[in-house]
Amino acid sequence: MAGNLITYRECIKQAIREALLADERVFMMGEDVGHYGGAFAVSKNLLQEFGPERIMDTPLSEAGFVGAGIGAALGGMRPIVEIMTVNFSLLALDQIANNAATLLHMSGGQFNVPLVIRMSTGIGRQLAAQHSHSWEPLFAHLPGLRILSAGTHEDARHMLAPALADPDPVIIFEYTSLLNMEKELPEDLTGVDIQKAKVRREGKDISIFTYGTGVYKSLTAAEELAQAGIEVEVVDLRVLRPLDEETIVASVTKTNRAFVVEDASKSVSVSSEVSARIMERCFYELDAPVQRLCGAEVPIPYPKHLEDASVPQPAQIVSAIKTLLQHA
Amino acid sequence: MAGNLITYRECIKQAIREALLADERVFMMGEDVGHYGGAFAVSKNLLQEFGPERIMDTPLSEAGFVGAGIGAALGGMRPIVEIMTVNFSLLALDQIANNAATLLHMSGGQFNVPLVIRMSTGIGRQLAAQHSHSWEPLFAHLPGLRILSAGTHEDARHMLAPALADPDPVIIFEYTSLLNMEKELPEDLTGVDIQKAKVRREGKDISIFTYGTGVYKSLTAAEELAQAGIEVEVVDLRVLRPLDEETIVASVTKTNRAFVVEDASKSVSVSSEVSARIMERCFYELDAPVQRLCGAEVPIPYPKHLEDASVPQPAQIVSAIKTLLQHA
Amino acid sequence: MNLNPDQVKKLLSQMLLIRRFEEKAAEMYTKEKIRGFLHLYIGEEAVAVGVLQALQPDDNVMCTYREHGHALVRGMEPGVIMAEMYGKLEGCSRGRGGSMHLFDAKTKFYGGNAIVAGHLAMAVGLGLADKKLQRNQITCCFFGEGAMAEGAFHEAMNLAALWQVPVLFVCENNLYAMGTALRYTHAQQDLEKKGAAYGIASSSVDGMDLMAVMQAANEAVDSIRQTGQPHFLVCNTYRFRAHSMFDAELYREKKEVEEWKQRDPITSFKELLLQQKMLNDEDYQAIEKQVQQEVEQAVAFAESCSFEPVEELLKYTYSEKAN
Amino acid sequence: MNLNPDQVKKLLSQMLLIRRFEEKAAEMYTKEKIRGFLHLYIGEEAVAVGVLQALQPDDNVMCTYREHGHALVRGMEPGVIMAEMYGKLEGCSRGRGGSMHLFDAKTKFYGGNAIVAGHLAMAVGLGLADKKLQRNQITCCFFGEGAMAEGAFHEAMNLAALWQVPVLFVCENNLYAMGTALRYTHAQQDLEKKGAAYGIASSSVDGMDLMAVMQAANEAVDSIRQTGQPHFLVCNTYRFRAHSMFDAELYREKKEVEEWKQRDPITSFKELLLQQKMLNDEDYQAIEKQVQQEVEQAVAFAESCSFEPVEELLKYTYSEKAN
Ligand SMILES: Cc1ncc(C[n+]2csc(CCOP(=O)(O)OP(=O)(O)O)c2C)c(N)n1
Ligand SMILES: Cc1ncc(C[n+]2csc(CCOP(=O)(O)OP(=O)(O)O)c2C)c(N)n1
Ligand SMILES: [Mg+2]
Ligand SMILES: [Mg+2]
Repeated sequence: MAGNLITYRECIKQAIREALLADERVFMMGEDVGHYGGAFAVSKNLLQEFGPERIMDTPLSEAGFVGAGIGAALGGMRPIVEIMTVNFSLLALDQIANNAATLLHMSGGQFNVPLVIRMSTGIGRQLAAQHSHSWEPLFAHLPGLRILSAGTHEDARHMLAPALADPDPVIIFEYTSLLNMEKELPEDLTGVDIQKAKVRREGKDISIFTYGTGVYKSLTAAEELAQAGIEVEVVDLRVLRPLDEETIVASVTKTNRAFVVEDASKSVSVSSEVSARIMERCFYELDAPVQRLCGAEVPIPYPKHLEDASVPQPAQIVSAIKTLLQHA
Repeated sequence: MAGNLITYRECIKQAIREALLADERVFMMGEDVGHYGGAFAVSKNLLQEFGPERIMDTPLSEAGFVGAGIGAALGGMRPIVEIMTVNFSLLALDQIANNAATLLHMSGGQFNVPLVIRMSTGIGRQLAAQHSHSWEPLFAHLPGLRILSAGTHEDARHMLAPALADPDPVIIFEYTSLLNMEKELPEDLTGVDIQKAKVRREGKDISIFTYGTGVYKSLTAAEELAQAGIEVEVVDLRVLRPLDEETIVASVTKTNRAFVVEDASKSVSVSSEVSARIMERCFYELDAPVQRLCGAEVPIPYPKHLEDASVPQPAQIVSAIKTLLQHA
Repeated sequence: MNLNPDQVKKLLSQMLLIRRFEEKAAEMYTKEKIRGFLHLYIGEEAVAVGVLQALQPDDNVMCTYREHGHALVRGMEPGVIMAEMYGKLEGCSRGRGGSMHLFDAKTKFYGGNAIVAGHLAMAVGLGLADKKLQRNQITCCFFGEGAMAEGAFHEAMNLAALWQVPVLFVCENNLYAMGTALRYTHAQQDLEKKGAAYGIASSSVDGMDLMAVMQAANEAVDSIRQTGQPHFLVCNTYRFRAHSMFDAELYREKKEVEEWKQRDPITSFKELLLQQKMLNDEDYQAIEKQVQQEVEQAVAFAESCSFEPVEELLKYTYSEKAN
Repeated sequence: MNLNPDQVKKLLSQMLLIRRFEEKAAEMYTKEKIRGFLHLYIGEEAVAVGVLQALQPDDNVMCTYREHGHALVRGMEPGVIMAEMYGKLEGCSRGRGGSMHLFDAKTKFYGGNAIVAGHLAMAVGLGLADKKLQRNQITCCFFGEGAMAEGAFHEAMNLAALWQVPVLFVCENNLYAMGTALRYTHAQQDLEKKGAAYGIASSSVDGMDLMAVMQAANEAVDSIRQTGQPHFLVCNTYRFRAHSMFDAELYREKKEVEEWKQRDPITSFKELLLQQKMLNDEDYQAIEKQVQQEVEQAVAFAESCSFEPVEELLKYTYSEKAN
């Protein structure tokens, strides 16, 4: 069994290799993806294997190379653009929001942008305020984009292919704190549905909606809660835009209780949207109000104890859910 | 009475003039604020009155002059930076999110950033996809910022002074579609509380939470609903971050029903946050689920009929609220 | 350059078509048939005509929001452009873009881009795709001198040079960015010199002189095709009209505008042709008439078109074949 | 430059303090006392020391994440810096910033900025404030050659030149941006030439040669103080260590590093002083000892400090005196 163990990093790398092998139009570009081997060693040796035309080191020019990725996609290529981390993504947000997200609609359907942007995100490596953002909510607000979050090894391994097959711009968030984590990959799995959320654990007492690093944290919490006889359903939202409302509604309809877990800071976040949708669609199904456990509303500080205090921890999920269930 | 009529444009201008007269450290900069007279004629003649040191035309360099504004604030000035419209604000978002919003916390309280950024925003002038954004929700997600929305003449006139008095970065959204609208200003009003939402109309049957162009639209709808015997409370959220939760809770506790109106597109918006907070704080007070009427999730198209169909209209508010009240 | 009478007439009529088409657009704006922003190119016609004649049909073109002229020269139907400005379904962008967002896959016209300098990096990407796919095409990207202050300009130029992509960057230096004069936009006002910072071959030309623009553009395009390297061409020109329909023109003297009008690119070219006997008055009248007719037909077409049904608002937010 | 023995010893000991302090930091990193990113300046010491000696206490300083050296030279306490890297409350930023975010109001040290090129425009703003308030101060802003590819560099340089603000832009060209060599970052690798694109006076200097850096910095600072105009100074240097503690250094040859180490700025300066008899071996040993002690004391201090109580997490998200 241990033979099947694979790191999250290796999952991403295999997905990229596979994509490069499958389609000549695919190339990857970004800062330090080549000679350095990727800031997180995700693309180590790919330059050697595929050459500098397919693995392109870019200068520090996030707006420039994301814009160039959009142009290359318009020109018939299938670029995978890596933004080293989400922390630098705002520099390219104009390109993403005003060009990638609008071109198809604004041109009356003439010009589509088959671009994939990958970026690592998240909190947890003591990188302090400017390097600890979880900005998925900003991207999830923008029409015209498909926003994916790879909260599991499975998705890290299998989201890229459908993202590249999508004729529209897709952004994949990857989680730095998971890179070294090893898991087993189901062998028969060959693709994932990038339109659908995924129930990662079935349960009947309460639904946790989450994504990103929240997935494994929630599964850990669910294990512990199971010992206390509480059967938690864990739903990995996975597609942050357009949100898969039906899966949310189905789960709440079953469990009648919902809890949302997210690393991003609370206000105007994905969790707000999930709560609002449950309000709209499942109000009369609810046995208790939906509660959220989110990141603190603060620039994330460097010291470990403060960083830990800034994001949801499994123990907090456990105790919050216990409290919530006492409501009933 | 007509003597007291004043346009929204004139309100903003008077506020800026007053600020320039009151404090020598105040200066304004932005694209075309000087020689051109402001893209929307808001700062017409101010260059002539205050000279080029206090009314500075900048090149097209949003990141650059917003960053310079942050630096000037650090250096003891009180800059008013105008970003011509929200549509260009993403170019400066890194400066706002990574510098303005973090410096105080990250420096352990040493360096505060007394900067005010103003930008016009909104939909409704047939400017098409790249010029019709309502990106208040993006900004409202970011800790460290105070986000204000001037949905009334009163606030357009009186928000700037407290914003400049605030030692932290404040962003004021102004609404292009209101510029020519004339209203009477209450004469005794000299300041507004930029920590509090504002009840614009009292009512007992349902609360509308809104901001920006939603305020007058909701008031119009409320008038019409009053004729049908429905007493609507209209709450202008006004401070989009940090949200004034207490005013929201108080209103819902009174009316037991809530409706949220927002021009921005629906997913991951201010309205999601309002709905989620009501869920958390007022679930047991609610007679019906909170509903939202928001912007369509689409790049806004140019033609009038499609643009109108993209944002909430008073008639839709009226009919949605009538439907909602039948729930009870 | 040796041009035959047919060629020069075509060039003249292209410039004249831009002029008359835009005059009509302005009129239709005041009649509220056209709304939103409308940026006129009047005065700058020699740039679009002079540069675009150097291209092949396969080449890519990217423009700013001031792009009616380029679209016309590129061969898009005047009626379809006018319909777009009317917001009609039969417009080149389904009416969704309006004046600022003309798109046309057939002529490889990639907008109509309304974020200043926002399209420059996309042009680099188009060039990169052409290079990777070994297509013998170039990408021609127009922008104003104001755009050159944006970081986007800097990044795009550097990437283009590093990656050696076949892109022609054309700066339409009309001396103003809205109301901000060149001297408030750039400390280094000799714009051509900025090319050196990127190691990009650069040239500049009198943008009011069609023949000069043609020659400069031909040379630039030749060199791009031969070397595969980008080129930066500055065309010094002037807009005779306001920045957009909202502009009170407080920032420049009437006199300055009048002086530049003495150098009207259409009049100059016409005079040159008359002088060189490549054209006579009758020819000119015929061209005027022909152009007027095209413009009238464009309006008639736009009037006859329909609006997109409101039910289709969301269509193409995502591709229909999206998985 | 005429330097007396005290001056040269101070300079030498500043460089040595950076070196030993960082060696200790690296050690403490492997012991997991320091976490997050840690970017060492070792090899580049002559730049911080040479440039900062040209400044006055009133001047502003802004740096990148590779700023321990600058903070030390600027006069911040080694213990307070070490405590910051330990994440302790007594650190210069309350422990909240760590290695990348050293801040100190007393010495006008405005970070420690971790978004590459993100601080350049702020430097322009500080300069603008100084100019408006007629303070006779300059702002000194350090950044890497990689940063110069960012649009932020372009915008800041142009604004600085247009507004004529007293800012010294110092490019620490260490030939690599993480693993990306200069040739992949800039098409124009003669970085000094980029100043011309903005009309900014520029100079470049061997950044391994302390005396040369001092001279270049003094000249630049003099000219800024006299003219009020910005200056762009390129210091050509090299980092001996990895980019950060996560870097496997796959992108450069060991040999290249060894060659640059032959030009170690500390060794060179020491040799020069020995040669010129401004220093003897005993002096040097005394300096080494003194520096070692300071570093040990810094560690001892950091160890003795406390962590900020978790209850204070949100403190200073907004000002306490906020209305
Ligand atoms: C990023 C951005 N900032 C501001 C604007 C508003 N704006 C539209 S056109 C313009 C002036 C552009 O000048 P220039 O690049 O010289 O082109 P011109 O209009 O003169 O052809 C401005 C400031 C914009 N559209 N995009
Ligand atoms: C905007 C941005 N993009 C990417 C990064 C990641 N990053 C950190 S340092 C660095 C290299 C910077 O190189 P240079 O400017 O030459 O400075 P050096 O580290 O060599 O001193 C990169 C890519 C970042 N911090 N900020
Ligand atoms: Mg211009
Ligand atoms: Mg470097």
